[in-house]
Amino acid sequence: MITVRFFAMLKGLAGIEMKEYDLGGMKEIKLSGLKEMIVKDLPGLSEALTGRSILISINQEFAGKDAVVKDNDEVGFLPPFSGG
Amino acid sequence: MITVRFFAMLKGLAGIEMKEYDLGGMKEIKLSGLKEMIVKDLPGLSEALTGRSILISINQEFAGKDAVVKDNDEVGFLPPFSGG
Amino acid sequence: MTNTLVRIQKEPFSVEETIEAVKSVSKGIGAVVTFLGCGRDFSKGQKITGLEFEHYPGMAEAKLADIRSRALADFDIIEMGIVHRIGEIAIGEEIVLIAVASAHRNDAFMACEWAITELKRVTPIWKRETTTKGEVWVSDTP
Amino acid sequence: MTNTLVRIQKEPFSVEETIEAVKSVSKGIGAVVTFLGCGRDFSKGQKITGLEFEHYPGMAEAKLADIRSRALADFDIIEMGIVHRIGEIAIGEEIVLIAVASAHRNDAFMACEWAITELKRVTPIWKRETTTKGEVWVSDTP
Repeated sequence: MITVRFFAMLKGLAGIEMKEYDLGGMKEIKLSGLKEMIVKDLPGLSEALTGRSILISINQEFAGKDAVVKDNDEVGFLPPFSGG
Repeated sequence: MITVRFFAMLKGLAGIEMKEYDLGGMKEIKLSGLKEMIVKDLPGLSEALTGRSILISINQEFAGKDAVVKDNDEVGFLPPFSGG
Repeated sequence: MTNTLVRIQKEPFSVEETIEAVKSVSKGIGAVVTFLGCGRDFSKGQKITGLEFEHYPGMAEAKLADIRSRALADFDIIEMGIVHRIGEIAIGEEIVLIAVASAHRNDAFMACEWAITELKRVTPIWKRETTTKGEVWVSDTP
Repeated sequence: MTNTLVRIQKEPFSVEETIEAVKSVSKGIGAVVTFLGCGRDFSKGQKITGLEFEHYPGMAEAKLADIRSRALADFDIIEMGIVHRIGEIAIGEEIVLIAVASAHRNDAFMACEWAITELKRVTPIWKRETTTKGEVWVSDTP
Protein backbone atom coordinates (compact mmCIF):
# COMPACT_ATOMS: atom_id res chain seq x y z
CA MET A 1 0.00 0.00 0.00
CA ILE A 2 1.11 3.51 -0.77
CA THR A 3 -0.40 6.34 1.24
CA VAL A 4 -1.07 9.43 -0.83
CA ARG A 5 -1.84 12.77 0.81
CA PHE A 6 -3.35 15.87 -0.75
CA PHE A 7 -3.04 19.37 0.66
CA ALA A 8 -4.69 22.76 0.30
CA MET A 9 -6.34 23.25 -3.14
CA LEU A 10 -5.50 19.64 -4.14
CA LYS A 11 -7.58 18.40 -1.23
CA GLY A 12 -10.54 20.27 -2.70
CA LEU A 13 -9.93 18.96 -6.23
CA ALA A 14 -9.46 15.38 -5.00
CA GLY A 15 -12.39 15.55 -2.65
CA ILE A 16 -10.30 13.71 -0.06
CA GLU A 17 -7.22 14.29 2.09
CA MET A 18 -5.64 10.88 1.93
CA LYS A 19 -5.98 7.70 -0.08
CA GLU A 20 -4.18 4.38 -0.17
CA TYR A 21 -3.18 2.75 -3.43
CA ASP A 22 -2.46 -0.96 -3.81
CA LEU A 23 0.49 -1.76 -6.07
CA GLY A 24 -1.05 -5.12 -6.91
CA GLY A 25 2.01 -7.18 -6.07
CA MET A 26 4.63 -4.70 -7.40
CA LYS A 27 7.30 -3.69 -4.90
CA GLU A 28 7.74 -0.23 -6.40
CA ILE A 29 6.38 2.14 -8.99
CA LYS A 30 7.69 5.24 -10.74
CA LEU A 31 6.16 8.55 -9.66
CA SER A 32 4.81 8.97 -13.20
CA GLY A 33 3.05 5.62 -12.93
CA LEU A 34 1.59 6.50 -9.56
CA LYS A 35 0.32 9.82 -10.95
CA GLU A 36 -1.44 7.96 -13.75
CA MET A 37 -3.14 5.66 -11.24
CA ILE A 38 -4.26 8.65 -9.21
CA VAL A 39 -5.57 10.69 -12.14
CA LYS A 40 -7.52 7.66 -13.41
CA ASP A 41 -9.00 7.26 -9.94
CA LEU A 42 -9.56 10.99 -9.23
CA PRO A 43 -10.04 12.79 -12.57
CA GLY A 44 -10.49 16.15 -10.84
CA LEU A 45 -6.73 16.15 -10.21
CA SER A 46 -5.79 15.62 -13.85
CA GLU A 47 -4.90 19.20 -14.72
CA ALA A 48 -3.20 20.03 -11.41
CA LEU A 49 -0.99 16.92 -11.32
CA THR A 50 0.26 17.38 -14.87
CA GLY A 51 1.16 21.03 -14.23
CA ARG A 52 4.64 22.00 -13.10
CA SER A 53 3.82 23.84 -9.92
CA ILE A 54 3.04 20.83 -7.72
CA LEU A 55 5.94 19.51 -5.66
CA ILE A 56 6.01 15.92 -4.52
CA SER A 57 7.34 14.46 -1.31
CA ILE A 58 8.18 10.84 -0.53
CA ASN A 59 8.23 10.05 3.17
CA GLN A 60 8.16 13.79 3.87
CA GLU A 61 11.26 14.60 1.80
CA PHE A 62 11.12 16.41 -1.54
CA ALA A 63 11.36 13.98 -4.45
CA GLY A 64 12.53 14.48 -8.03
CA LYS A 65 10.06 13.66 -10.79
CA ASP A 66 11.94 10.48 -11.73
CA ALA A 67 11.81 9.14 -8.17
CA VAL A 68 10.56 5.66 -7.43
CA VAL A 69 7.91 4.98 -4.79
CA LYS A 70 8.15 1.79 -2.77
CA ASP A 71 5.46 -0.16 -0.99
CA ASN A 72 4.56 1.47 2.36
CA ASP A 73 5.88 4.87 1.30
CA GLU A 74 3.92 8.04 2.02
CA VAL A 75 3.61 10.37 -0.97
CA GLY A 76 2.53 13.99 -0.60
CA PHE A 77 1.24 16.22 -3.38
CA LEU A 78 2.13 19.76 -2.42
CA PRO A 79 0.75 22.90 -4.09
CA PRO A 80 2.95 26.01 -4.01
CA PHE A 81 3.61 26.97 -0.39
CA SER A 82 2.21 30.14 1.10
CA GLY A 83 3.38 30.08 4.71
CA GLY A 84 5.12 32.92 6.47
CA MET B 1 26.56 84.12 28.94
CA ILE B 2 27.23 80.94 26.98
CA THR B 3 26.38 77.63 28.59
CA VAL B 4 28.94 74.92 27.83
CA ARG B 5 28.17 71.26 28.51
CA PHE B 6 30.60 68.35 28.69
CA PHE B 7 29.63 64.70 28.27
CA ALA B 8 31.04 61.26 28.99
CA MET B 9 34.89 61.25 29.07
CA LEU B 10 34.99 65.05 28.62
CA LYS B 11 33.05 65.44 31.84
CA GLY B 12 35.83 63.55 33.60
CA LEU B 13 38.60 65.58 31.95
CA ALA B 14 36.85 68.88 32.68
CA GLY B 15 35.96 67.92 36.21
CA ILE B 16 32.51 69.44 35.65
CA GLU B 17 29.40 68.86 33.59
CA MET B 18 28.47 72.41 32.75
CA LYS B 19 30.02 75.85 32.89
CA GLU B 20 28.95 79.33 31.87
CA TYR B 21 31.28 81.67 30.02
CA ASP B 22 30.85 85.42 29.90
CA LEU B 23 31.58 87.00 26.52
CA GLY B 24 32.53 90.24 28.24
CA GLY B 25 30.26 92.46 26.20
CA MET B 26 30.74 90.68 22.85
CA LYS B 27 27.52 89.52 21.18
CA GLU B 28 29.12 86.51 19.55
CA ILE B 29 32.33 84.52 19.33
CA LYS B 30 33.76 82.00 16.90
CA LEU B 31 33.85 78.39 18.08
CA SER B 32 37.64 78.48 17.85
CA GLY B 33 37.69 81.47 20.19
CA LEU B 34 35.35 79.78 22.64
CA LYS B 35 37.54 76.67 22.61
CA GLU B 36 40.56 78.80 23.49
CA MET B 37 38.70 80.33 26.42
CA ILE B 38 37.69 76.90 27.66
CA VAL B 39 41.13 75.32 27.32
CA LYS B 40 42.70 78.27 29.20
CA ASP B 41 40.11 77.79 31.94
CA LEU B 42 40.16 73.98 32.00
CA PRO B 43 43.61 72.81 30.82
CA GLY B 44 42.64 69.14 31.24
CA LEU B 45 40.55 69.50 28.09
CA SER B 46 43.39 70.81 25.94
CA GLU B 47 44.27 67.62 24.13
CA ALA B 48 40.69 66.39 23.70
CA LEU B 49 39.30 69.66 22.33
CA THR B 50 42.07 70.04 19.74
CA GLY B 51 41.60 66.48 18.47
CA ARG B 52 39.27 65.73 15.57
CA SER B 53 36.97 63.24 17.19
CA ILE B 54 34.92 65.65 19.31
CA LEU B 55 31.68 66.90 17.73
CA ILE B 56 30.18 70.20 18.79
CA SER B 57 26.54 71.16 19.09
CA ILE B 58 25.03 74.63 19.32
CA ASN B 59 21.57 74.71 20.84
CA GLN B 60 21.45 70.93 20.45
CA GLU B 61 22.15 70.91 16.71
CA PHE B 62 25.45 69.77 15.22
CA ALA B 63 27.68 72.72 14.34
CA GLY B 64 30.49 73.08 11.81
CA LYS B 65 33.90 74.12 13.14
CA ASP B 66 33.57 77.62 11.69
CA ALA B 67 30.25 78.22 13.43
CA VAL B 68 29.64 81.33 15.50
CA VAL B 69 28.27 81.14 19.04
CA LYS B 70 25.92 83.89 20.19
CA ASP B 71 25.16 85.10 23.67
CA ASN B 72 22.71 82.76 25.47
CA ASP B 73 23.58 79.80 23.22
CA GLU B 74 24.14 76.34 24.66
CA VAL B 75 27.27 74.63 23.37
CA GLY B 76 27.84 70.89 23.80
CA PHE B 77 31.16 69.08 23.47
CA LEU B 78 30.36 65.56 22.35
CA PRO B 79 32.83 62.66 22.37
CA PRO B 80 32.22 59.88 19.81
CA PHE B 81 28.81 58.33 20.42
CA SER B 82 28.43 54.78 21.66
CA GLY B 83 24.70 54.29 22.00
CA GLY B 84 22.73 51.41 20.56
CA MET C 1 15.75 22.79 23.08
CA THR C 2 14.66 22.38 19.48
CA ASN C 3 11.19 21.40 20.68
CA THR C 4 10.56 24.76 22.25
CA LEU C 5 12.56 26.89 19.82
CA VAL C 6 10.91 25.52 16.66
CA ARG C 7 7.16 25.11 16.86
CA ILE C 8 3.99 24.96 14.81
CA GLN C 9 0.90 25.64 16.89
CA LYS C 10 -2.70 26.79 16.80
CA GLU C 11 -2.43 29.06 19.82
CA PRO C 12 -1.21 32.66 19.72
CA PHE C 13 2.42 32.97 20.80
CA SER C 14 4.31 35.48 22.92
CA VAL C 15 7.01 37.42 21.08
CA GLU C 16 8.66 38.30 24.37
CA GLU C 17 8.89 34.66 25.49
CA THR C 18 10.50 33.63 22.22
CA ILE C 19 13.02 36.46 22.40
CA GLU C 20 13.79 35.49 26.00
CA ALA C 21 14.28 31.88 24.90
CA VAL C 22 16.92 32.74 22.30
CA LYS C 23 18.48 35.48 24.44
CA SER C 24 18.93 33.30 27.51
CA VAL C 25 21.25 30.94 25.65
CA SER C 26 24.38 33.10 26.16
CA LYS C 27 25.59 36.25 27.87
CA GLY C 28 27.58 36.99 24.72
CA ILE C 29 24.41 37.95 22.83
CA GLY C 30 24.47 41.59 21.79
CA ALA C 31 21.67 41.62 19.24
CA VAL C 32 18.31 39.95 18.72
CA VAL C 33 16.59 40.55 15.40
CA THR C 34 13.02 39.37 14.99
CA PHE C 35 10.65 39.09 12.08
CA LEU C 36 6.95 38.97 12.91
CA GLY C 37 4.49 38.25 10.11
CA CYS C 38 0.88 39.37 10.60
CA GLY C 39 -2.41 38.90 8.78
CA ARG C 40 -3.10 41.89 6.51
CA ASP C 41 -6.57 43.03 5.57
CA PHE C 42 -5.68 43.55 1.92
CA SER C 43 -3.85 41.47 -0.65
CA LYS C 44 -3.56 42.09 -4.39
CA GLY C 45 -6.41 44.57 -4.33
CA GLN C 46 -8.70 42.15 -2.49
CA LYS C 47 -10.19 42.84 0.92
CA ILE C 48 -9.32 39.96 3.25
CA THR C 49 -11.64 39.13 6.12
CA GLY C 50 -9.97 36.02 7.49
CA LEU C 51 -7.07 33.61 7.12
CA GLU C 52 -6.51 29.94 7.67
CA PHE C 53 -3.26 28.01 7.56
CA GLU C 54 -2.81 24.31 6.89
CA HIS C 55 0.45 22.39 7.21
CA TYR C 56 1.86 18.96 6.44
CA PRO C 57 2.26 17.65 9.99
CA GLY C 58 5.72 16.25 10.60
CA MET C 59 7.24 17.50 7.35
CA ALA C 60 6.59 21.19 8.10
CA GLU C 61 8.12 20.90 11.59
CA ALA C 62 11.13 19.06 10.15
CA LYS C 63 11.68 21.78 7.54
CA LEU C 64 11.62 24.50 10.20
CA ALA C 65 14.08 22.56 12.38
CA ASP C 66 16.27 22.16 9.30
CA ILE C 67 16.18 25.91 8.61
CA ARG C 68 17.35 26.54 12.18
CA SER C 69 20.18 23.99 11.89
CA ARG C 70 21.39 25.39 8.59
CA ALA C 71 21.24 28.94 9.92
CA LEU C 72 23.31 27.99 12.98
CA ALA C 73 25.85 26.32 10.69
CA ASP C 74 26.04 28.97 7.96
CA PHE C 75 25.70 32.29 9.83
CA ASP C 76 27.65 33.68 12.76
CA ILE C 77 24.66 33.53 15.07
CA ILE C 78 24.10 32.07 18.53
CA GLU C 79 20.47 30.94 18.46
CA MET C 80 17.33 31.00 16.32
CA GLY C 81 13.69 30.40 17.23
CA ILE C 82 10.85 29.86 14.74
CA VAL C 83 7.13 29.72 15.54
CA HIS C 84 4.38 29.40 12.92
CA ARG C 85 0.68 29.31 13.65
CA ILE C 86 -1.88 27.16 11.85
CA GLY C 87 -5.67 27.12 11.84
CA GLU C 88 -7.82 30.22 11.75
CA ILE C 89 -6.13 33.58 12.22
CA ALA C 90 -7.87 36.93 12.51
CA ILE C 91 -6.71 40.01 10.62
CA GLY C 92 -3.95 41.74 12.59
CA GLU C 93 -3.00 38.60 14.48
CA GLU C 94 0.50 37.17 14.37
CA ILE C 95 1.25 34.32 11.97
CA VAL C 96 4.97 33.66 12.16
CA LEU C 97 7.91 34.74 14.29
CA ILE C 98 11.61 34.28 13.66
CA ALA C 99 13.98 35.47 16.40
CA VAL C 100 17.74 35.43 15.85
CA ALA C 101 20.37 36.11 18.52
CA SER C 102 23.99 36.94 17.74
CA ALA C 103 27.00 38.77 19.12
CA HIS C 104 26.84 41.43 16.38
CA ARG C 105 23.76 42.78 14.66
CA ASN C 106 24.73 42.23 11.01
CA ASP C 107 24.75 38.47 11.40
CA ALA C 108 21.33 38.45 13.06
CA PHE C 109 19.80 40.66 10.36
CA MET C 110 21.20 38.48 7.57
CA ALA C 111 20.16 35.19 9.15
CA CYS C 112 16.67 36.47 9.95
CA GLU C 113 16.03 37.65 6.38
CA TRP C 114 17.42 34.42 4.99
CA ALA C 115 15.28 32.30 7.34
CA ILE C 116 11.94 33.90 6.47
CA THR C 117 12.71 33.67 2.74
CA GLU C 118 13.74 30.04 3.15
CA LEU C 119 10.66 29.30 5.28
CA LYS C 120 8.40 30.54 2.50
CA ARG C 121 10.34 28.49 -0.04
CA VAL C 122 10.58 25.07 1.59
CA THR C 123 7.97 24.72 4.34
CA PRO C 124 4.77 22.86 3.42
CA ILE C 125 2.34 25.40 4.85
CA TRP C 126 -0.58 26.83 2.90
CA LYS C 127 -2.67 29.93 3.42
CA ARG C 128 -6.35 30.23 2.59
CA GLU C 129 -7.72 33.74 2.40
CA THR C 130 -11.38 34.53 2.91
CA THR C 131 -12.30 37.44 0.68
CA THR C 132 -15.60 39.04 -0.23
CA LYS C 133 -15.58 36.74 -3.27
CA GLY C 134 -15.09 33.55 -1.28
CA GLU C 135 -12.22 31.43 -0.04
CA VAL C 136 -8.99 31.13 -2.00
CA TRP C 137 -5.86 29.05 -1.47
CA VAL C 138 -2.95 31.39 -2.00
CA SER C 139 -0.52 29.86 -4.44
CA ASP C 140 2.26 32.39 -4.70
CA THR C 141 4.21 34.13 -1.99
CA PRO C 142 5.83 37.51 -2.42
CA MET D 1 2.14 59.45 19.16
CA THR D 2 5.78 60.42 18.87
CA ASN D 3 5.98 60.68 22.65
CA THR D 4 5.23 57.04 23.20
CA LEU D 5 6.88 55.67 20.06
CA VAL D 6 10.23 57.38 20.62
CA ARG D 7 11.54 57.28 24.16
CA ILE D 8 14.67 57.42 26.29
CA GLN D 9 14.13 55.97 29.74
CA LYS D 10 15.83 54.41 32.73
CA GLU D 11 13.26 51.66 33.21
CA PRO D 12 13.31 48.33 31.38
CA PHE D 13 10.89 48.27 28.45
CA SER D 14 8.52 45.67 27.08
CA VAL D 15 9.32 44.46 23.56
CA GLU D 16 5.78 43.18 23.16
CA GLU D 17 4.22 46.54 24.07
CA THR D 18 6.40 48.37 21.57
CA ILE D 19 5.55 45.90 18.82
CA GLU D 20 1.86 46.25 19.68
CA ALA D 21 2.20 50.03 19.52
CA VAL D 22 3.59 50.02 15.97
CA LYS D 23 1.36 47.14 14.84
CA SER D 24 -1.87 48.72 16.03
CA VAL D 25 -1.44 51.67 13.68
CA SER D 26 -2.90 49.87 10.64
CA LYS D 27 -4.53 46.61 9.59
CA GLY D 28 -2.41 46.75 6.45
CA ILE D 29 0.72 45.78 8.40
CA GLY D 30 2.09 42.44 7.25
CA ALA D 31 5.54 42.56 8.83
CA VAL D 32 7.16 43.88 11.97
CA VAL D 33 10.96 43.70 12.14
CA THR D 34 12.63 44.49 15.44
CA PHE D 35 16.20 45.02 16.53
CA LEU D 36 16.94 44.52 20.21
CA GLY D 37 20.38 45.44 21.51
CA CYS D 38 21.55 43.80 24.75
CA GLY D 39 24.48 44.19 27.12
CA ARG D 40 27.19 41.65 26.29
CA ASP D 41 29.60 40.26 28.86
CA PHE D 42 32.61 40.57 26.57
CA SER D 43 33.93 43.33 24.34
CA LYS D 44 37.29 43.47 22.53
CA GLY D 45 38.69 40.70 24.66
CA GLN D 46 37.65 42.41 27.89
CA LYS D 47 35.28 40.89 30.40
CA ILE D 48 32.43 43.36 31.04
CA THR D 49 30.68 43.35 34.39
CA GLY D 50 28.38 46.33 34.01
CA LEU D 51 27.22 49.09 31.69
CA GLU D 52 26.03 52.63 32.10
CA PHE D 53 24.57 54.93 29.46
CA GLU D 54 24.52 58.72 29.52
CA HIS D 55 22.65 60.94 27.06
CA TYR D 56 22.36 64.60 26.14
CA PRO D 57 18.82 65.26 27.40
CA GLY D 58 16.70 66.93 24.77
CA MET D 59 19.14 66.52 21.92
CA ALA D 60 19.20 62.72 22.09
CA GLU D 61 15.39 62.51 22.09
CA ALA D 62 15.23 64.95 19.18
CA LYS D 63 17.71 62.87 17.16
CA LEU D 64 15.67 59.71 17.71
CA ALA D 65 12.46 61.49 16.69
CA ASP D 66 14.28 62.73 13.61
CA ILE D 67 15.41 59.20 12.70
CA ARG D 68 11.78 58.05 12.91
CA SER D 69 10.58 60.95 10.72
CA ARG D 70 13.24 60.37 8.11
CA ALA D 71 12.55 56.62 8.06
CA LEU D 72 8.82 57.22 7.54
CA ALA D 73 9.64 59.61 4.69
CA ASP D 74 12.37 57.57 2.98
CA PHE D 75 11.23 53.95 3.34
CA ASP D 76 7.96 52.27 2.44
CA ILE D 77 7.06 51.60 6.06
CA ILE D 78 3.99 52.29 8.16
CA GLU D 79 5.39 52.96 11.64
CA MET D 80 8.62 52.92 13.65
CA GLY D 81 9.20 52.87 17.39
CA ILE D 82 12.55 53.51 19.11
CA VAL D 83 13.32 53.04 22.81
CA HIS D 84 16.77 53.51 24.36
CA ARG D 85 17.62 53.00 28.01
CA ILE D 86 20.01 55.11 30.03
CA GLY D 87 21.57 54.68 33.44
CA GLU D 88 22.93 51.41 34.77
CA ILE D 89 22.21 48.27 32.79
CA ALA D 90 23.09 44.75 33.85
CA ILE D 91 24.72 42.25 31.48
CA GLY D 92 22.03 40.51 29.42
CA GLU D 93 19.54 43.33 29.86
CA GLU D 94 18.02 45.16 26.93
CA ILE D 95 19.52 48.51 25.88
CA VAL D 96 17.75 49.58 22.72
CA LEU D 97 14.76 48.48 20.67
CA ILE D 98 13.75 49.52 17.17
CA ALA D 99 10.47 48.14 15.85
CA VAL D 100 9.42 48.74 12.25
CA ALA D 101 6.03 47.90 10.76
CA SER D 102 5.36 47.69 7.02
CA ALA D 103 3.12 46.01 4.49
CA HIS D 104 5.99 43.94 3.07
CA ARG D 105 8.97 42.57 4.94
CA ASN D 106 11.80 43.92 2.78
CA ASP D 107 10.97 47.50 3.63
CA ALA D 108 10.86 46.78 7.36
CA PHE D 109 14.22 44.96 7.30
CA MET D 110 15.88 47.78 5.37
CA ALA D 111 14.46 50.55 7.55
CA CYS D 112 15.33 48.72 10.78
CA GLU D 113 18.97 48.17 9.76
CA TRP D 114 19.25 51.76 8.59
CA ALA D 115 17.74 53.11 11.81
CA ILE D 116 20.08 51.30 14.21
CA THR D 117 23.11 52.33 12.13
CA GLU D 118 21.87 55.93 12.05
CA LEU D 119 21.10 55.87 15.78
CA LYS D 120 24.70 54.90 16.53
CA ARG D 121 25.96 57.62 14.18
CA VAL D 122 23.94 60.67 15.25
CA THR D 123 22.48 60.15 18.71
CA PRO D 124 24.38 61.74 21.62
CA ILE D 125 24.39 58.70 23.88
CA TRP D 126 27.53 57.32 25.49
CA LYS D 127 28.31 53.94 26.99
CA ARG D 128 30.60 53.35 29.94
CA GLU D 129 31.77 49.79 30.44
CA THR D 130 32.87 48.47 33.79
CA THR D 131 35.65 45.95 33.23
CA THR D 132 38.00 44.16 35.56
CA LYS D 133 40.46 46.99 34.81
CA GLY D 134 38.07 49.77 35.74
CA GLU D 135 35.52 51.96 34.02
CA VAL D 136 35.96 53.01 30.40
CA TRP D 137 33.92 55.32 28.19
CA VAL D 138 33.50 53.51 24.88
CA SER D 139 34.52 55.75 22.02
CA ASP D 140 33.94 53.69 18.94
CA THR D 141 30.91 51.70 17.90
CA PRO D 142 31.00 48.74 15.56
